[in-house]
Amino acid sequence: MPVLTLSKAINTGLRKALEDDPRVVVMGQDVGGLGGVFRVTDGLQKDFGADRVIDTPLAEAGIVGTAIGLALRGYRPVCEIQFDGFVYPAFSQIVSQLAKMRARTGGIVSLPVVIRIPVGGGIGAVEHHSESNEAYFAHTAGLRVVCCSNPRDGHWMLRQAIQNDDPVIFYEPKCRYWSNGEVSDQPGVLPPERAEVVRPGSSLTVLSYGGMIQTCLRAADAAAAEGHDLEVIDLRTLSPLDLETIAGSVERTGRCVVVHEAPTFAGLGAEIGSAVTELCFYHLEAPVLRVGGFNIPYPPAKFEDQYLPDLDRVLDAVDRSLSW
Amino acid sequence: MPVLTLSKAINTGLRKALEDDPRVVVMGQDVGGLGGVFRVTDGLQKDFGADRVIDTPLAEAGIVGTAIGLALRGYRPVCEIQFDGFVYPAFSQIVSQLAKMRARTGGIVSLPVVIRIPVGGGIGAVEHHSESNEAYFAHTAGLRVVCCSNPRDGHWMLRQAIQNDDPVIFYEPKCRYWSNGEVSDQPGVLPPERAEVVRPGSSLTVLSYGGMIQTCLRAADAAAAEGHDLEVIDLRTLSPLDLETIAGSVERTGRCVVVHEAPTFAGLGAEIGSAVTELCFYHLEAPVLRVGGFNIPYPPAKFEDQYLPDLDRVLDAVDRSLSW
Amino acid sequence: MEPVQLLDTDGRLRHNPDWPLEITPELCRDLYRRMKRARRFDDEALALQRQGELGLWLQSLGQEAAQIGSVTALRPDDHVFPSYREHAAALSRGITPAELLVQWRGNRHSGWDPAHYRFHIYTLVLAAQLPHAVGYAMGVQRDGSGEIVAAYFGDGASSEGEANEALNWAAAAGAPVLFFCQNNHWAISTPTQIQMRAPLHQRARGFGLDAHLVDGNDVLAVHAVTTAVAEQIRAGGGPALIEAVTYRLGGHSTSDDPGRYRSASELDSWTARDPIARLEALLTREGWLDAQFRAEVESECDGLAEETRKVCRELPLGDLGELFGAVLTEETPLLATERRGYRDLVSSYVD
Amino acid sequence: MEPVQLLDTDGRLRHNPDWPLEITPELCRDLYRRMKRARRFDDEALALQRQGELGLWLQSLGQEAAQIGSVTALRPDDHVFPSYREHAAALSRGITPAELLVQWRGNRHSGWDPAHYRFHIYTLVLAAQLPHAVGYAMGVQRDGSGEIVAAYFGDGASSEGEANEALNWAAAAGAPVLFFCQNNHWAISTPTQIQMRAPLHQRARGFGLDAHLVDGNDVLAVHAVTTAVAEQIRAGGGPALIEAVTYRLGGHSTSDDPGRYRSASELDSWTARDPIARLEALLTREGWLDAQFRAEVESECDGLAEETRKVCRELPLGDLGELFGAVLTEETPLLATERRGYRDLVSSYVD
Ligand SMILES: Cc1ncc(C[n+]2csc(CCOP(=O)(O)OP(=O)(O)O)c2C)c(N)n1
Ligand SMILES: Cc1ncc(C[n+]2csc(CCOP(=O)(O)OP(=O)(O)O)c2C)c(N)n1
Ligand SMILES: [Mg+2]
Ligand SMILES: [Mg+2]
Repeated sequence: MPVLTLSKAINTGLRKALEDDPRVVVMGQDVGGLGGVFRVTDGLQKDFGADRVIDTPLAEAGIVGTAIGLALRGYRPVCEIQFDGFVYPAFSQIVSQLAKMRARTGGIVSLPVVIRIPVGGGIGAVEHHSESNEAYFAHTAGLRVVCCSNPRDGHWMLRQAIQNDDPVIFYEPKCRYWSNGEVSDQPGVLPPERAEVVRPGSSLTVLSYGGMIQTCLRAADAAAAEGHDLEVIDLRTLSPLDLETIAGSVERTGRCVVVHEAPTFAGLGAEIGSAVTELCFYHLEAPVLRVGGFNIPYPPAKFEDQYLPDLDRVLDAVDRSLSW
Repeated sequence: MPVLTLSKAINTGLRKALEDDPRVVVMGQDVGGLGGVFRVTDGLQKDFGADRVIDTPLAEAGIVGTAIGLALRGYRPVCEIQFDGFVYPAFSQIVSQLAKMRARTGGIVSLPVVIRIPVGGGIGAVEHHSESNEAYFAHTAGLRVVCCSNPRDGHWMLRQAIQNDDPVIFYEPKCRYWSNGEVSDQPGVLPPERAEVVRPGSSLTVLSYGGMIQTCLRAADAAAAEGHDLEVIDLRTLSPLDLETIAGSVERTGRCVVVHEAPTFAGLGAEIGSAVTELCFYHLEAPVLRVGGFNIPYPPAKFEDQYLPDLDRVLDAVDRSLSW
Repeated sequence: MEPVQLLDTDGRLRHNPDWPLEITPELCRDLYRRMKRARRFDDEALALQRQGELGLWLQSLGQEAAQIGSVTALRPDDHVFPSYREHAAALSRGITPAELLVQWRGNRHSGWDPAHYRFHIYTLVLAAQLPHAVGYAMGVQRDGSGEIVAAYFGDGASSEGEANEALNWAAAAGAPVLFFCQNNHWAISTPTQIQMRAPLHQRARGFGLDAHLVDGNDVLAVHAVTTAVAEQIRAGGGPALIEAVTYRLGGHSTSDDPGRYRSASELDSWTARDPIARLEALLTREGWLDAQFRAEVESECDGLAEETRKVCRELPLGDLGELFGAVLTEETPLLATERRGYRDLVSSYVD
Repeated sequence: MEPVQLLDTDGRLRHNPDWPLEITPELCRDLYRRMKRARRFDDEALALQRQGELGLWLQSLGQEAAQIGSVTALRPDDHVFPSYREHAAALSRGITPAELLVQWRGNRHSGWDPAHYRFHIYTLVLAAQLPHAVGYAMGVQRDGSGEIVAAYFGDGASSEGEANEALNWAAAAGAPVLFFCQNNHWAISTPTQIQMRAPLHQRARGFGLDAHLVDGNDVLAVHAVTTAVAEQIRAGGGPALIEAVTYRLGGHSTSDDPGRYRSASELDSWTARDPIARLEALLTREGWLDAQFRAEVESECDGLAEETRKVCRELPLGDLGELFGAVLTEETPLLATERRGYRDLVSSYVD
């Protein structure tokens, strides 16, 4: 079981996919010689050639649009969007073309396109480089939206996404790129459509994903010191949601806090709150509480620590829930 | 109090705005000689000239992008996006530029740009012409998102939006364009940031907006026949939400159903459900239930009646809530 | 720059050494038949819309030469990415009336298997199909096969960012794409001079594409230029663009009232340049339009018209429930629940 | 096509009758001083980043001639829409080191009042500022004032759909915009040939813009061409584009390692074409660089460097709470609640 950084784990996942299936192509800005601004595609062009690891022009609509064309031709493109805030020029191609093609053709045409997006804050970046835009894509029927939080999932969830015949928005939390973790050479027992209970507990369910998982785990440690036994669930798949695992937990704990980096208003936490309330109404001792980025544009780097949910804000919500 | 169609009421609103303020310009595809595909801008170019009612090239990013430039110059552009499904090419300009400019400049630069979007289904249109994409913009900090449901609001909410110094996404339900209503020559007492109780009631609160208001009012009539007294609230403003009015109602009724055309998953109903549950937790007799478009891409015209929430689906949710 | 013409507006052949084409009776008759069929189909579809059998129709009326002259210049294994008005091209490629109408009746979003016809479904979001065409062509490049990709779009669509990204990308990648623009003078009510200052073929050259301007109502010129350009692309010459100057003789769609924005005299002047009449004049002059052939075409068109009327009314409706399964390769629990709820509700009406 | 040059790489004047420029000692010294200041500022900012005082820095190193030659050719009331590397232009326009650094220190998203300097804030989303420039110019047109708008962007940004929409739109609208592209050969690691097949000035002509290629490391050529083109736009000649061929002597940003993708010999060859050295050679040859002026410039640069170091460390931080009020003109109830919650939490730490 080698220990890899998330960046390297994804890199080896791409390498495996390129080795296993000649139809897989990797494409994006600077993915070739540079190996991507986060080095996720490091060395791939050297080994698989510029025809399979494609440095593209600087045009996001073009990246997704040509990936759709390549998929129509039988290829399986894995696109990299350089930063979360730069996926918007491709928005029309993603929501009107990529997401809808299968439904529009009555199921005849599938588009196995993966769009990798380094996501979220915490790395002290300038504006547009720390966005959390998963709610836009989760609200879009026809897409699968997933988010990894550790090297094992970065590697295996990506390989599963590439094998999937549906379009997948694949989020990679930037703040975790350099964190280590074990990556087994087997996918393990967890299918891609399941959430994972990363810390079992009984007093309250904390739901989160991506870069916030570590914060939630630390919050659970801190709460434990005060006698509260939090269950932490890593959602992994954001659309569809694994409501079975989620509701199963909340039915037991009776309390739920959702934590994400994105602004809460009409964010994914809103969906989870509404769905969980409908499924677990009589089990809930408190409303589902949401902790997220404030409902302002992502702030300058110096303020991101205050903007992003931190231990205190998570614990504050936990306290409010417990004392509701 | 003249009786006007919604289309005409908006038309006169634009005319008034053009008359009152020389900085107002109207721009979009076919807004000039044709008067727009829904005739909302009918006659305006003739009376105000091609410099103020501008037929643009066929480029949505360009429409919003140049509107931002015009606003920086001191103009107050009112853009028309021809159909809901064609706003996506402008998505980057809207979410990264229009919405964020004020925050990015620390409040120095306001962008008084209105983006009018004919929205939703019910008119038997082909694909991409019946989308309900308000959740995307509601999730975007820095935008105001409003939706009119009747001629009075079409006229006055638009004039208020044009006067507002913030960017406003202004939704106009296509299926109501040809419905009549009274338009007074005074704005009335309702400020733009308030929801309106369009039918008071005591057993359950129905929240909706735009094209679904009529369906909800009919549902309330039908429910009344069975002894259930529904309160129907027209949200009018989708971001920010008027939670005071909403929560005030739900605290009284104890039950709430949200109805919109958009798919429910991560839709605006999700936000409302979560927010209402947090605000009214001990008052709720049932979870907030959502009735929306199914979570599939908008279907072909022949199926839209089954896809969109109708009387039966609203009543079904009302029944489920009442018998929870 | 003058558009390439092989047939003048009176249907007289013009000698044009730059664009050699073997003008045989067979070729002319074949093109004529295809154009007549397309026109008749369009007429029928319009009538069906007026009768309420179709929700909407966008006529190809007047653009038959541009579409048929070009699509017949491609090889059967070349791939076509149409916009939404390419009925003449589609019909010529073998797509059936039923497959063409079902989308406009509102039963489905698309009517045919794009892989089967090597003709992609219609794209209503302007210019969105152009990067798809480029990507497909990148696949063709990687496969090393000798196919090319043809992408159709309108003068209006050329203003979209995605159209220009596609032109630039294709040029940079050297992808085997033939961009075919039908400049029909209007984008709904917007005339070309609002869209652009310089003509599109000039713009394409600016991107590094080979580009040509052709009289789009001259089917022989379109055919000759497309044939030559397609072969040049096939030979590895890189992408190219053809701008075909034509005219939309109908409204933008059946919802449109073109009287609000264009003059009767403009319409008249283009009606006088009808592409079918022009070819017919040539056929007549050359004696290639004998009574038997004329009758044959007439009866073929009658048959097509009858089929069109018949299949339109019989188009299968399917049901909304099927759509739940078509969104993703596996139905999600949420969709399964919704589908069940929908079925229950539907059956509760039946009870 | 050869780029316009007035000064060869050895700093010798070249006679160029097409682009007349009165080359006075005053002009050359002024340009020299501005370039030296910009270089020194850039050096300091880089050092501050390396010391951890800035989060990120994107050097303008090597592009001083392109930026200063052009921006000084504009009138003070002309409007500039920069990209994000236009520090030399910004400084030349009077924007202060503090205003320039605050964004890169991570304290704010932008540092100056765009209306005050007639210099818009930086735009990091590539090409997004170009439609803004066009819209602004449409406003200028409507106001009937004699201003023009200059928009800066890079070779990479030119591939974005929005860049091309803007070129096309400006041409169609005849808007008074001067598009100024610094083709510095690279977009991070991507060389120009991946972005485009034909050079950008050729593309601009395809859109119907007047376009010119200029040696971007020759400040006199840039100044001459920009002056003439700006006056032509001002006179109602419609939009134009200048492509300035230059080179990014530093990395893309302080996060970049250019050694991974470009050769040392390429860098060397461009270092040899340093724009400041070239002008200095002219000044020396002509005897315009006397000891006094040299000392003056040197001390001015020292002062600037000192100011830069000083203000950087003292840049006001403000607080997150202020941001809640800056999102919309009126704080919404949700934002007010969040701000209160945020303040409570902050003060609970203090306790
Ligand atoms: C992105 C987008 N914006 C707007 C529309 C609405 N619309 C449909 S057709 C059309 C005009 C298209 O003109 P052109 O490209 O010249 O094609 P033509 O209809 O003339 O064949 C417009 C504006 C659309 N379909 N897609
Ligand atoms: C829409 C968008 N996509 C990607 C990026 C990431 N990015 C930042 S700078 C850059 C390269 C830009 O190259 P160029 O336009 O030539 O300008 P230069 O950096 O050379 O000055 C890229 C890809 C971005 N900022 N915006
Ligand atoms: Mg057209
Ligand atoms: Mg560059």
